[in-house]
Amino acid sequence: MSGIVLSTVTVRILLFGSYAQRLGVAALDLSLESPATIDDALNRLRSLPGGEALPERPLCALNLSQAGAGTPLTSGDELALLPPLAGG
Amino acid sequence: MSGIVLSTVTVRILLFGSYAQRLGVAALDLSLESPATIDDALNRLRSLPGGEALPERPLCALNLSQAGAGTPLTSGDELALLPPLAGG
Amino acid sequence: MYLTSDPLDIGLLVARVHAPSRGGIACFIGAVRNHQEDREVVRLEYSAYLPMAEAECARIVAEAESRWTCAIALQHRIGTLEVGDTAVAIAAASAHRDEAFAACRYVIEELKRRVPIWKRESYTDGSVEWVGSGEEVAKRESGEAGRTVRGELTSELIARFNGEKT
Amino acid sequence: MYLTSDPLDIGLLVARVHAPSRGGIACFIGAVRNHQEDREVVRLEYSAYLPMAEAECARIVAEAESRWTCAIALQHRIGTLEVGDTAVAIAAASAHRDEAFAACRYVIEELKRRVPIWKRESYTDGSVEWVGSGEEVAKRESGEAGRTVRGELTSELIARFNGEKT
Repeated sequence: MSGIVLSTVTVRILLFGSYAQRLGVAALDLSLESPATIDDALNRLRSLPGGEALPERPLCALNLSQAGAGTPLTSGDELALLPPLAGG
Repeated sequence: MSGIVLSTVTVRILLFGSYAQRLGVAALDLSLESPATIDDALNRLRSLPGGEALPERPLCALNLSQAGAGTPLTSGDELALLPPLAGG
Repeated sequence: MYLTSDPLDIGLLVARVHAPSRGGIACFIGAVRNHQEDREVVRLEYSAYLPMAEAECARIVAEAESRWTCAIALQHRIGTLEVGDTAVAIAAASAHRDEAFAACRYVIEELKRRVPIWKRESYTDGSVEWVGSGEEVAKRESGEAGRTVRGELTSELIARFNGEKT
Repeated sequence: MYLTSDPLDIGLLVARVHAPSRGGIACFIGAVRNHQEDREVVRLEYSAYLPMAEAECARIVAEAESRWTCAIALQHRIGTLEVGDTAVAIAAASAHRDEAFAACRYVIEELKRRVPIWKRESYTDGSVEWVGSGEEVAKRESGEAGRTVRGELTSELIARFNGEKT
């Protein structure tokens, strides 16, 4: 009743290729204290088992478009971590 | 017995594309006074009906390889006059 | 759909871009090679972030079509491929060959640079590597293929992830 | 045989050069366009100095294969072609795409420059022109297609010329 209500943003994280293999998961939901940026999500992922191997600045896509580490997150966002591309 | 015997070279002439159409023939045998060059053959062809339209220096192939106007001719040679190429 | 798990056929792509006004068609086919640097490849698996890959392919195709006044057909295969299989096929048709070659080259270079597709190669020595990761992620000798991923990295799953969003 | 009167199939050429060690295949298809500058083309006829054209194609292919370490398949069609028909098809396969593109481009440029092939275009206005000759050689309105050539310029005839030599 008298406590402070912290609002949170919940985002969907997608992992691919070697990142998915290292963390052992291809998708997860992450709740972060608001306001939150891509960097905040990355720091949380690094604390998970296997997450320490994520690079300093992985390529990220927010809702299907590439986005920088400082980009703010909104609940319902889809944040994908993209290992080095190898199509073709 | 006492006259001078002029030797001749007889070459096969092949005409293609617009040249064949202008001269109205695709192949003919030409006898030239020996020694003869490609230029001599070209001059004779220019005296034929339609031959006046041949260019100054048409592309020529002697026995399947490109050859210059001064190249000497031998009996049995195949001399082809090649209009501007248009393959591809 | 630019990404497909069906075998690719360059003839079909050519037929799609061919038109009476287009005299030059340049194509590129990327096939699975039996070697990667000095290692012998036995097979590989392509996976993709499907909705983003589709959107990025569409952007690349639109860029090339507008820059060189041409028509582009592009397909990239996902799933397991054997040596010799076609991984990517591109056909670019224009009135003249300069434009067709330039557009075709642009599409394959941009695809490699921008489209979220990953390749896991299996080698004859039993090792497996995510190409471009700079590290070998699993050796068959040391048990199974590394950490097990909860949720297979299949196109179905990724599509489902995307479908789950409301 | 590099020259043929049969329809061309790029898929067959690709199959001929494809091999497990070759990951990049660049192709070029030249098709009959419905326009040449501002005139509408209805059909065209390719003729060739066959034995020389075969020899020159073989030289070009050998040059490209040795310079870029690749395998080349090349076919050029002769005879009557309609708009949309494939006139020339090239497939160049190499370990990597840079070499494949360079070799493919080299073959089409050298073919145009060196191989004795001629093209007679027929236009919708009834006129006919030997491409590259710089002049219109016949109008349908002014009777038949100009002077009649004694001896058709067919591949059979040219082959016979060559066979006649002893």
